[in-house]
This record gives sequence, C-alpha cells and structure tokens, in this order.
Amino acid sequence: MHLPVQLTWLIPALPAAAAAMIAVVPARRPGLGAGLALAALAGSLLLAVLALGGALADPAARLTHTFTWFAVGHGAIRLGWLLDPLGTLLAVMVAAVGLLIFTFSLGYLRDDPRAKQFFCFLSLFAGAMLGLLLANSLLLLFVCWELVGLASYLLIGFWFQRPAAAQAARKAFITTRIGDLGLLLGLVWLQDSTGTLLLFDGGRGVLEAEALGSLAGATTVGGLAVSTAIGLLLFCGAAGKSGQVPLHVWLPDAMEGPTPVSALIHAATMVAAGVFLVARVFPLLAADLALPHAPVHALSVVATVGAVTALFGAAVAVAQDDIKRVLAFSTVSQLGYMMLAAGTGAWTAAIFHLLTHACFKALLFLGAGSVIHATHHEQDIRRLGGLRGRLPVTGATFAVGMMALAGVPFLFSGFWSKEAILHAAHGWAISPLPFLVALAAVALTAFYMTRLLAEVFAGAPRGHGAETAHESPAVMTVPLVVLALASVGLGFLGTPWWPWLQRTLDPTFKAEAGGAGLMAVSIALVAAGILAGWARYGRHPRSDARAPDPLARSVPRLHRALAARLGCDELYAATLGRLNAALAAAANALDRSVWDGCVRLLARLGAYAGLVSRETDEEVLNGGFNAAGDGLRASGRAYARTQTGDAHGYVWMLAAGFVLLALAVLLGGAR
Amino acid sequence: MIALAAIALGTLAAAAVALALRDLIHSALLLIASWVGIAAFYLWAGAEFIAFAQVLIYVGAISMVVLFAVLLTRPPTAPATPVRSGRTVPGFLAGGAVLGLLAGAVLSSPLPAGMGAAPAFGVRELGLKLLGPHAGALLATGALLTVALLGAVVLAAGRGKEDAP
Amino acid sequence: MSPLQACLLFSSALFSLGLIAVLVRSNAILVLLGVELMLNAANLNFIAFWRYGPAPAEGHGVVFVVFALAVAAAEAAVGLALVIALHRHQRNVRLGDARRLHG
Amino acid sequence: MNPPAADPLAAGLLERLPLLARDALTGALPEPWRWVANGLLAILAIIVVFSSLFALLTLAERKVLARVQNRPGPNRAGLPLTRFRLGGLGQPLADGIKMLTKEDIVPRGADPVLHFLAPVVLLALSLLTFAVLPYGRLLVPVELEAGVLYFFAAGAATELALFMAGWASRNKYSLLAAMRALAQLISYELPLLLAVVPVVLLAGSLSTSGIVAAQAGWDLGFLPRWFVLTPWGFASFLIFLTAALAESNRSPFDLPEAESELIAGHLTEYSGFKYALFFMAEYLGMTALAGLGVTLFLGGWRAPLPFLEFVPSYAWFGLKLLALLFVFIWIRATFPRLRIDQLTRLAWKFLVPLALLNLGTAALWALTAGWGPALQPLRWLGAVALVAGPFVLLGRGLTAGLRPRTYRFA
Repeated sequence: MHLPVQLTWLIPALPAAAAAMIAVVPARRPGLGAGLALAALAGSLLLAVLALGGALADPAARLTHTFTWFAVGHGAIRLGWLLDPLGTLLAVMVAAVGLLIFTFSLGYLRDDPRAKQFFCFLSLFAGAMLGLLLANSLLLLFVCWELVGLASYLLIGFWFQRPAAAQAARKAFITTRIGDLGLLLGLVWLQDSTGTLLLFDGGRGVLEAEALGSLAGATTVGGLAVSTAIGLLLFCGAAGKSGQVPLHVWLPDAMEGPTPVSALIHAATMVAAGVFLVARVFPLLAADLALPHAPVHALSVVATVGAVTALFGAAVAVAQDDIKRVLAFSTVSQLGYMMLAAGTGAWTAAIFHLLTHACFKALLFLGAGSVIHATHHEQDIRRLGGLRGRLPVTGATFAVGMMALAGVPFLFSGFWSKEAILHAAHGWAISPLPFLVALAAVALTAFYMTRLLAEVFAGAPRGHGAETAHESPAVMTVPLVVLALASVGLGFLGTPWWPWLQRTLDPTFKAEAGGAGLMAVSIALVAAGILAGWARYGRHPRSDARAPDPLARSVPRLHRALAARLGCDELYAATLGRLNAALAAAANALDRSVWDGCVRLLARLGAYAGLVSRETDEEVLNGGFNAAGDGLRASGRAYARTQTGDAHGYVWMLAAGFVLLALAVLLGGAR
Repeated sequence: MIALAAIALGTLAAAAVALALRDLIHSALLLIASWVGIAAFYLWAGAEFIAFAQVLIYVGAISMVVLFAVLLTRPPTAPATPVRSGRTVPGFLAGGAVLGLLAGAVLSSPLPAGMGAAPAFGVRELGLKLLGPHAGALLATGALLTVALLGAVVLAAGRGKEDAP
Repeated sequence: MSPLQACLLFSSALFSLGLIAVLVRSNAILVLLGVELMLNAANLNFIAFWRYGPAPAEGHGVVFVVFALAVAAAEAAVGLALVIALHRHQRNVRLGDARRLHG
Repeated sequence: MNPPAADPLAAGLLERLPLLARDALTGALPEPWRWVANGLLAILAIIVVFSSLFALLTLAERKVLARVQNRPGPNRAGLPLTRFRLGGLGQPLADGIKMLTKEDIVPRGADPVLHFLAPVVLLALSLLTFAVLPYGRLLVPVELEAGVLYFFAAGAATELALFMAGWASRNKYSLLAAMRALAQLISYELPLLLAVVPVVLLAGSLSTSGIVAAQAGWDLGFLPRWFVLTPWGFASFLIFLTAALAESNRSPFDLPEAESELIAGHLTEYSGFKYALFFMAEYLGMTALAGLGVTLFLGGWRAPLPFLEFVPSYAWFGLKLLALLFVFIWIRATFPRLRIDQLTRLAWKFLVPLALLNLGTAALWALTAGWGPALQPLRWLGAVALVAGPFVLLGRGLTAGLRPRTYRFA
C-alpha cells in the first residue's frame, strides 16, 4: 500500500491543521492540544512511511502531482508535490524524530502554563518542514521555508519574557532573513530565465536537462554562468538556514528556546532545510562543472564555506561552558561537514550524515534537556558533574550520542557517515585543503565531546543542581532510548560495503573501493581526540566550579579567543551594526534636511494657492449660495408653519383632501 | 339580505355607541363587539377562515393589548376629558361628507347584481395559495410581525431607569 | 339594491364611523381604534369584492385580508406601545397635547 | 352529520344508537324544521351531558384530592330525604341548591351590566367550543373546515370575560387578578397554538374530524397511529397539556385565583348563581380543552387496540376524556403553585422555544415519511434526539437561575 501522490498534501496538512485546532483549544486543556499535535504528527509519520514505500519501490521514478495555484495573464503559477527517495526519506526522519521530541516535550513542559501554544508552534513547525521536503516547486518550498522561519522565531522566543530569548529570536529571524533574501533573488532570477519554478515537470522543470543546459550556457557579469549565480544565491538561503559561516551567529543563541526546540531545530528540521535545499538543487549547482573556463564553480564555494564552518564550529565548541552551547557549535561544525560533502559532489553522503546526525544530535539535545530538567535548569557544565550515577539512563544514552558524534569506529552511525564524507573530500580533485580541514575537525570533535561527557557525568557534583538531580520521567527517557538505538542502527544503511542509502538516493552512485587507509587515519585521529580529552578532563575531574579550565591554563590566549567565539558577534556589531547605524543616521539627516525642505516648500505653495482659492470662494461663489440658502430657509420656515404637530389637524387635511378629490372625480365623471 | 342587514346594523350600532361613550373600557368592549360583528359578516360571506382569524386576532389579541393600554394609561383621578370638544360638529360634518360621497359613488356605480353561490375557496385552497404564490409575502409578513413585536417591546419598555421603583 | 352594494354601503358607514372617531375623539387609544375600524372597513370591501367579483375561486381578496390582518395586528401592537410611550412622556394620552413634533 | 357509508362498523347498532334516538324524536317533522330541531337537540344534549359531567367532576375532584391527601372527602350527602348516601353522590345537588339560593350581591360602584355579563359570556363561550369536538364516529355536532381555528377563536374570547369580571367588580384584587389572568392567558396561548400546529401540519387538516381521520390505522398490527405515539407528538402533547392547564387556570397555574395573594381573584365579588356560572364555565373550559387534547393527540374516538373496536366510539371518547380529566385533578393534587415570574418564564423561555423546535421536528418527520423500514430507526432516533436535546438544554437554562428571590421592597 503506497500513498497516492495526489494525497501528499495530507502529510504537511495534518500537523498544520493540528496547529490551527490547537490555537482554538481552551488554554486550560493543554493535554488536549498536546494529544492533537502528537496524533497529527503520528498520522503524518504513517503517511510518510507509506510515501517512502512508494518512492523506494522505484527510486528512479519521480512521482509528481502538479496543480495550478492561480493564472496570471497567459501563464499560470503552478505548484506541486514530489515523492522521491530524498524527500520522503527526510520526511520520515523529520516526522519520526519530531514525534520523539513531541513526546519528550510532554514531560519537559508539563508545568509550563503556555504549553498549549508550544504544541501549536511545534505542529506548525513540523507541518511547514514536511511541506518543504515534499514540495515539487521552489515557490512552495520557499513558502514553507519562510513558515519554518516564522515557527522557529516563535519557538526560540517562546520564553519571550526573558530578554535574552526575545533577542535570540530576533537575531535568528533577521540573520536567516539575510540568507533568504539571496534565496528569493535566486528564485526570481530562476523564474525569469526558465519561466517555471517546478523542480520536475516532465522535462520542463528547472532540475531537468533542458533548463540546466540553457542556464549553464548563458553567462552574466564577471563571466559567471547564470546557473552558478543562481546556485550561489540559493546557497545564500541554505547557508542562512543551516548556520554556515558567516551566517552562523544565530544558531548558538537559539539555545534560549526550550530544549526540545533546540533539539528540533538543530537536529531534525530547520538546519536540515539548508542541507536539503543544496541536495535538492544539486543538479543546478553542479551544472557549471562541465564549463572549463568558469571563474568559480558554485560547488567550490559550497565546499569552502562548509570546510571553514566545520573547523570553526569544532574549534569554538572546545571552549564553551554551556552544555547546550557546546552542542550548538557542534551542530555548526557538523553542518559544515555536510556542506563540505555536498560541495565535493557527494550530496548523498551529506544526506547520510544529515540523517545520522539528526538522530544522535536529537539524542544529545534531549539528553541535555533531561540533564537540565533534572538539575533545575542548570546549564553550566562547570557546576554539573557526577551525574553518571544519578541519571543512569540519560548518562548511558548521552554517551551513545557522544560516541556517535565523535565517530567511534564501527558500531556507531556517525562513524560511517563521517567516513563517507571524508572519502568524498579526499577524492575531490580541485583542492586537498577541505580534506585536511575535515580531518582536523574530526580530532577536535572527539576532543570536545569527550570533554563534555567528562565534565557533565564524571567526577563529583559541583553545584546544588547536580547534587539533587534525579532521573527524568519515562516520557522523557523513552525517546532517549529510542534515539540511542537509532543512532547505532542507522549507520549500517550506508557502509562502504553496502551503500544502500546512497544508491537509493542517487541511482547513478558508484561505490569506490580503497578506503581502508583513510579509515585507519580517521580512527587514529578519533582515538587521539578522545584520549586527549580524557587526559585533560576525565582523569582528574575538576573539583570546584570556580577552578579554571585545564585548557585555559595551558593556552590562555587561544582559550579566551575561542570562548569568545572568535569575536564574530563583536565583529558584526563593530562593522555591520555600526555601518547600519551610520547609514540610518545619514538617511535621517537626508530625510530631515533635503526631503523635508522640498515637502515644506510644496506645502507653502499649496497654502498660498489655498489662500487665493478661499478669497475667491468667499467673495464670489459664497455670495450666490448664501442668497439661495437664505431663500430656501425662509420658504422652509413658511412651510413649517403648516406642520403643527397636531395629528388631528393632519387627518382633517386628509379628509378635506379626499372630499375635494372625490368631488372632482365625481363631477368630472358626470361631465 | 336580512342576515346581512342584521349584522350590519348590529356592527354599526356597536361601533357608533362605542365612539360616543365616555368610559374607555366600555368603548373598547363595544368596539370588540363590533369586531365580532365583522367576523359574523365574514362568516356570512363564506370566508370561514377569515372569520375565525378575525376573532382570534382582534378579540383574542388586539383587544387584550387595547385593554392593557387603557388600564396602563388611565389617569390617576377620574377622567376629566370632555367628550365634546370644538371639533365635534365639524368632525361629524366631515364624516358625513365622506359617507355621502362614498354612498353616492357606490350607488351610482354599475356593480354586478345578484348573489352567486358560495365560491369553492376553503381553508385548503387558502393554504395552498399562501404557501404557493404568496410564500414570499408570507415570509415578509412574518418578518414584519417580528420587527413590530420587538419595536413594540422597545417602545413600551422605555429606558428602564424611569421604570425602576 | 344588489348584495354587493349593500356590503359596500356597510363598509362605507363603518369607515365613516372610524373617521369620525379619529377626528372627534382626543384620546389616542380611541383614535387608534378608529383607525382599526377604518382598516376593518377596507377588509370588508376586499371580502365583498371577492365574494361578488369576477374570479372568486382565485381567492385574491381572502389572501389579501389575511395579510391585512397580520399587518393590523402589528399596527395595533406598535400603536399601543406608542400610546404607552406617550403616556410616559406627558402623563396623559391626549393627542392634542402631543405637539412636540411641530415644524 | 353525514355517516360515512363505506365504514362497516358505522352501521353497528350501538354506534348508531344516539342517531336513532334523535331520529325517533324528530323524524316526524318536515325538512327545514327537522334540521333546526336536530341542531337544538344536539345543543341540548351537549348542555345536559357536560353539565352533569361538571357536577360529577366537582365531586370527583374533591374525592380525588381527598384520596391523595388521605382523607375521605364528601361522603355524607346522598339521596335527599333518605338514608342512602351513595358515597356522597348527592353532594353536587346540594351544592347546586346552595348556590342557587344564595343572595346575589353586586358591589356598590361596580359596573352592573358588565358584572352580570361576564359570567354569562364566559359560560357561553365555553359552551361554544364544544360544537366542533368529534364525540364519536357519527357524532360531530358541527363539521367545520377550520374547526381547530374555531375552537381557539372561541377559547381566546374567554379572556375577555375574565377581564370584564375583574374590571366590573371595582375591586383592586379582582382587577389585579384580571391583569394576571390576561398576562397568563396571552403567554400560554402561544405554546398552546404552537403545540397544535405540528398536528395540523402532519394531519394536513384544520378540521377536528380530519385530524381524527389522520390518526386511523395500526402500526405492526396493534399499535394505534395516534400522534401522541410519535416523538414530536409526545412533546407536543406535553406542551399542550401544560399550556392547557394554564389556559384553564388550573393548579399549578391558578395564579389569578391564588387565594393567598388575591383572595379569590376575579371571583372575589361574585356570589350565588353568578359564582356557580363561573365555576361551571371554568370546568367546562377544562373539559373542552381535554376533549381537544383527546382529539388531537389521543386518536379521538378511536379504540386503542384493534379487537376493541366493537365498543362504540363515543364510549372511547368518554373514557379518554375522563382519563385526561383525572390527570388534571391528579396534577392539581401534586404540584405546588408557581410564582408569577416563574410562570411567565416557563412560557416564554421554555415552552415557546420548545414548541417552535418541535414544529421543526414535526416538519422533519413529515419530510422523512417516505423512508423505508430500514431507515425507520434512524428517523425515530433523530426525532427523539431533536425533541429530547432541546428539552434537556432548555430545562437546564430554566432551572439555572432558580434560587430564593430576595425582596428589596417588602
């Protein structure tokens, strides 16, 4: 039983409808809202699984359902749905991880008076994300994209009473909007040059050979192929959503939202959107590869940005003290990995890593949420510690997540997906640098994850929250266990010996042999990172919350710079912020002196004209009307004298009139 | 014809006496009697439904409202309003003139004579007419009655603060 | 004198009585009742013309009277409500005192 | 009184007994006089039968009330001048003699004409309503096409008589009672009429015998097709019963005569024969309304079971009438009197909306008349839900604000 493509709309519509319904559910029945959200998402999951079944039955066939939204002139704006392995696989992932996160939220937000709104926003988020994944039209994708942005704004700022949360929500919204501007421009350009925004339309879609050929064939400013320019614009949007340098600044701040939101945004949905977009429009990005004299290839930019982001995120994560912030920068880094993979042509590896990362990052975030919940909102790892015995389930699952993220060999999914990416980077012909950067990031990732695990779970409690911690309820731990199992199991879908996932996503995929040496190198790096982390943090856990970080003792200046996130925010404030302020001041001055002056001059002229007009009016025209008005008033006053207000008088007149009239008729009839 | 004459005389007498009486209650009751007379005329003319509706509406409903109005607006002391006023004579003159004109017109017009058989127009036919070709008018009448009811309530209820004890 | 003429004379007399009541009496309630009488006289004409008219089976007169009765009921209700409102304003129901509507 | 010839039962001797007796009396007269004599005879029969029924009803009421209150009631008066007591059967006669011989008092300042006219008009109008009731298969005194309308036209006019009584007495209690009576009668006229409208709608006739004819036949071979046995009919019947109680000023709606508040209401200044007339008119009005209820809802003169059809139809009518009258008395013995605000609230906020909704239910019932046997349960279920749902909801609204009233000025 497969889902008919005409019914694809049901998958995003269910959570969206649930959001609408929850919005009108009485606030005193939060359980009803949560139940609605869960039921709708479960329904979506079921439908998505059916759709996936249909898509896997024949991976090469793209099931599309196109419909006309509205007609303009001779053309029409057409939207559509698409069922292919890429979209449906991610839809299943989003729905499944989302369902677990919803379940977790039941426990996490049990005491929040606004839990109803939370589930409303979550449902909206999930619906928009599912729509984004299944859209066959970049326009529909863009609509859902913006809805995702809106929902993330609402969710990050869910505790808007806290200034930091409101600030973070605004920051996320504005930063991603900068990227979205590029995306919108790209879409407009694409519509202008191809006349459609449908991805696949029986040979006429933008991702099909005809359109790609024409796009790659034309050139624009600077010798860029049109496809390169459009691709880079689209990548702007992806970079904004996926937190790539330099638009990564919103992502760590987004931790101000409730932890399930962090899990949802950083694991499954929002950040995945950017990678998904790159994978989705990969043929467009890759169209310029065949051009020999292109000044720059779009994919090279993608790979470079990804490499920089991967290293940057991993380095900064080393020096963070907030448990969620460490994970946030880790996400930045891993997204960089994915972009790197996509840029080097292995978009299937990117999706593979996206899937595995979704699972173990959701696991890590939910684990962090469980820790935070258990320790009464203590997020500083310096004041945690010694939770291994107090939170056994959380600790064990967190360790699984850590190992998956660090890439502990063979058993954990992160290892296999990372391996696929390294393999692709190694084979990239244009430059060896991304590969080397990725290797460095591997070691750093292992190091900071070991540090995190050691600081939180090993040693003795260093704060009141950690001392009184107790395990979270089953509604929170069960999703952790499920996600831990998935973090282990998912990796076997894409091993080099059986690359099922890659083959399913891309029927032309060919497995290349000879990765054993590379694998040995990466295993050695992971081992080195873990050992270094253990040596620094695990063997001698710090005794006191105020004790300085071991790293800060040995390389204080580097540590300080990393802890300050390499000054990105300050840099933006000093450059862009100041530029913006200066521009605003200039605009203000321009407005006040020049434009106002013009307007005032016009006003003076108008007033003078009015003066002249009034004189004429009063002297010439009004005289005549006054006379007429006086005449009317006089006649009216005379007529009003007959209006005595005496009902009898009126009847008298009636009777008299009748008699006169009848007499006239009778006499007239007689004549 | 004899029946008609009896009905007409009774009705007219009741109405005339009612309009000449001082006591408002007696006037109202006699007017009700004249309404019953009109209903009798309808019955005589073969309009059975109209006759009963006339009784139901005028004797059953309107008379109640009239009596209520009379009781509510009765002056606290004995009524001092003179029946005869300066308008009496001209009033009768005007009424007489109208009557004369109407009677003259009726008598001088060529009207069909003779009394046909009672037409076959019973309750069923009336119902079919009302709900068939005149259904729209019926709905409009319903709306009118509702609005009139609401308007009467609003008018009679006043602003409330005057009614407070 | 044909029956129709008799009926019409009857209704004319009734109408004139109502008119005289309206003209002569000063009590608003009685004036209203006079109006009702005139309305009844009109209804009477409808029935008479229906009974002796050209197409009695069509029943136009009867249908019209049904509607006229409904309108009369509405008119009586509103009219008497007006009388009560008048009484509240000027503490009597003399129509001659109600001159606040003069032009 | 044209006997339907096709009906085989109509030819039964018992069934035709009243007609045979009438023909034996008037058969010798020539045609126009015979018609007049027949009419007079019918009027006489109605007056005699229902006057004696009234007499017995007063006794029955006292006896039943006494039974309910666990006391014997009147049981002394029997056959005059003998020692046969017959369980107090002579009480009405004694009461009648007492009433007739009492002094007739007309208060000073009263309006003598109206004071006299009021009971007469009331009794006359009450008797008028009896003209259209079908007492039996062959016993319909006046066959009118708009019989139900006639009944209500005549019934509505009784309000006038009550007003006349209250006004003419020049007694403030009487006048207050008259005003109360008018308010109550106007209020309950509406649900009463609205409860009858569904019957007219479903029967497709305004004539009483037509309505009885519409209730002919049997469901499943034994269930009579009386209107009371349908969901809307049952609801209509209950509304009709409640409104009829109020219309006839019976307890628990006897506010115009609430002796604790208004002495005896509009009857305060009446005594002797006039009082008896009032009394009689009230009971006759109640009897007529009960008769109408039997006609409209309980199948009129029809037998309740097929094999009981050999019993003459007028006997069935009489039995049902007596049963309904007993229910009236029973209700009087059971329920406490309502307050005036509760009374009007019951009418306007409960009975009228319910009756209007019930009209819709009846319309639905008529629309779904063509449904097959498979859909019948659905039809029943829908109609019952449409009747019961508003009943529960409106009833909740009716009792929601019920609490002891606080008196600010007393």
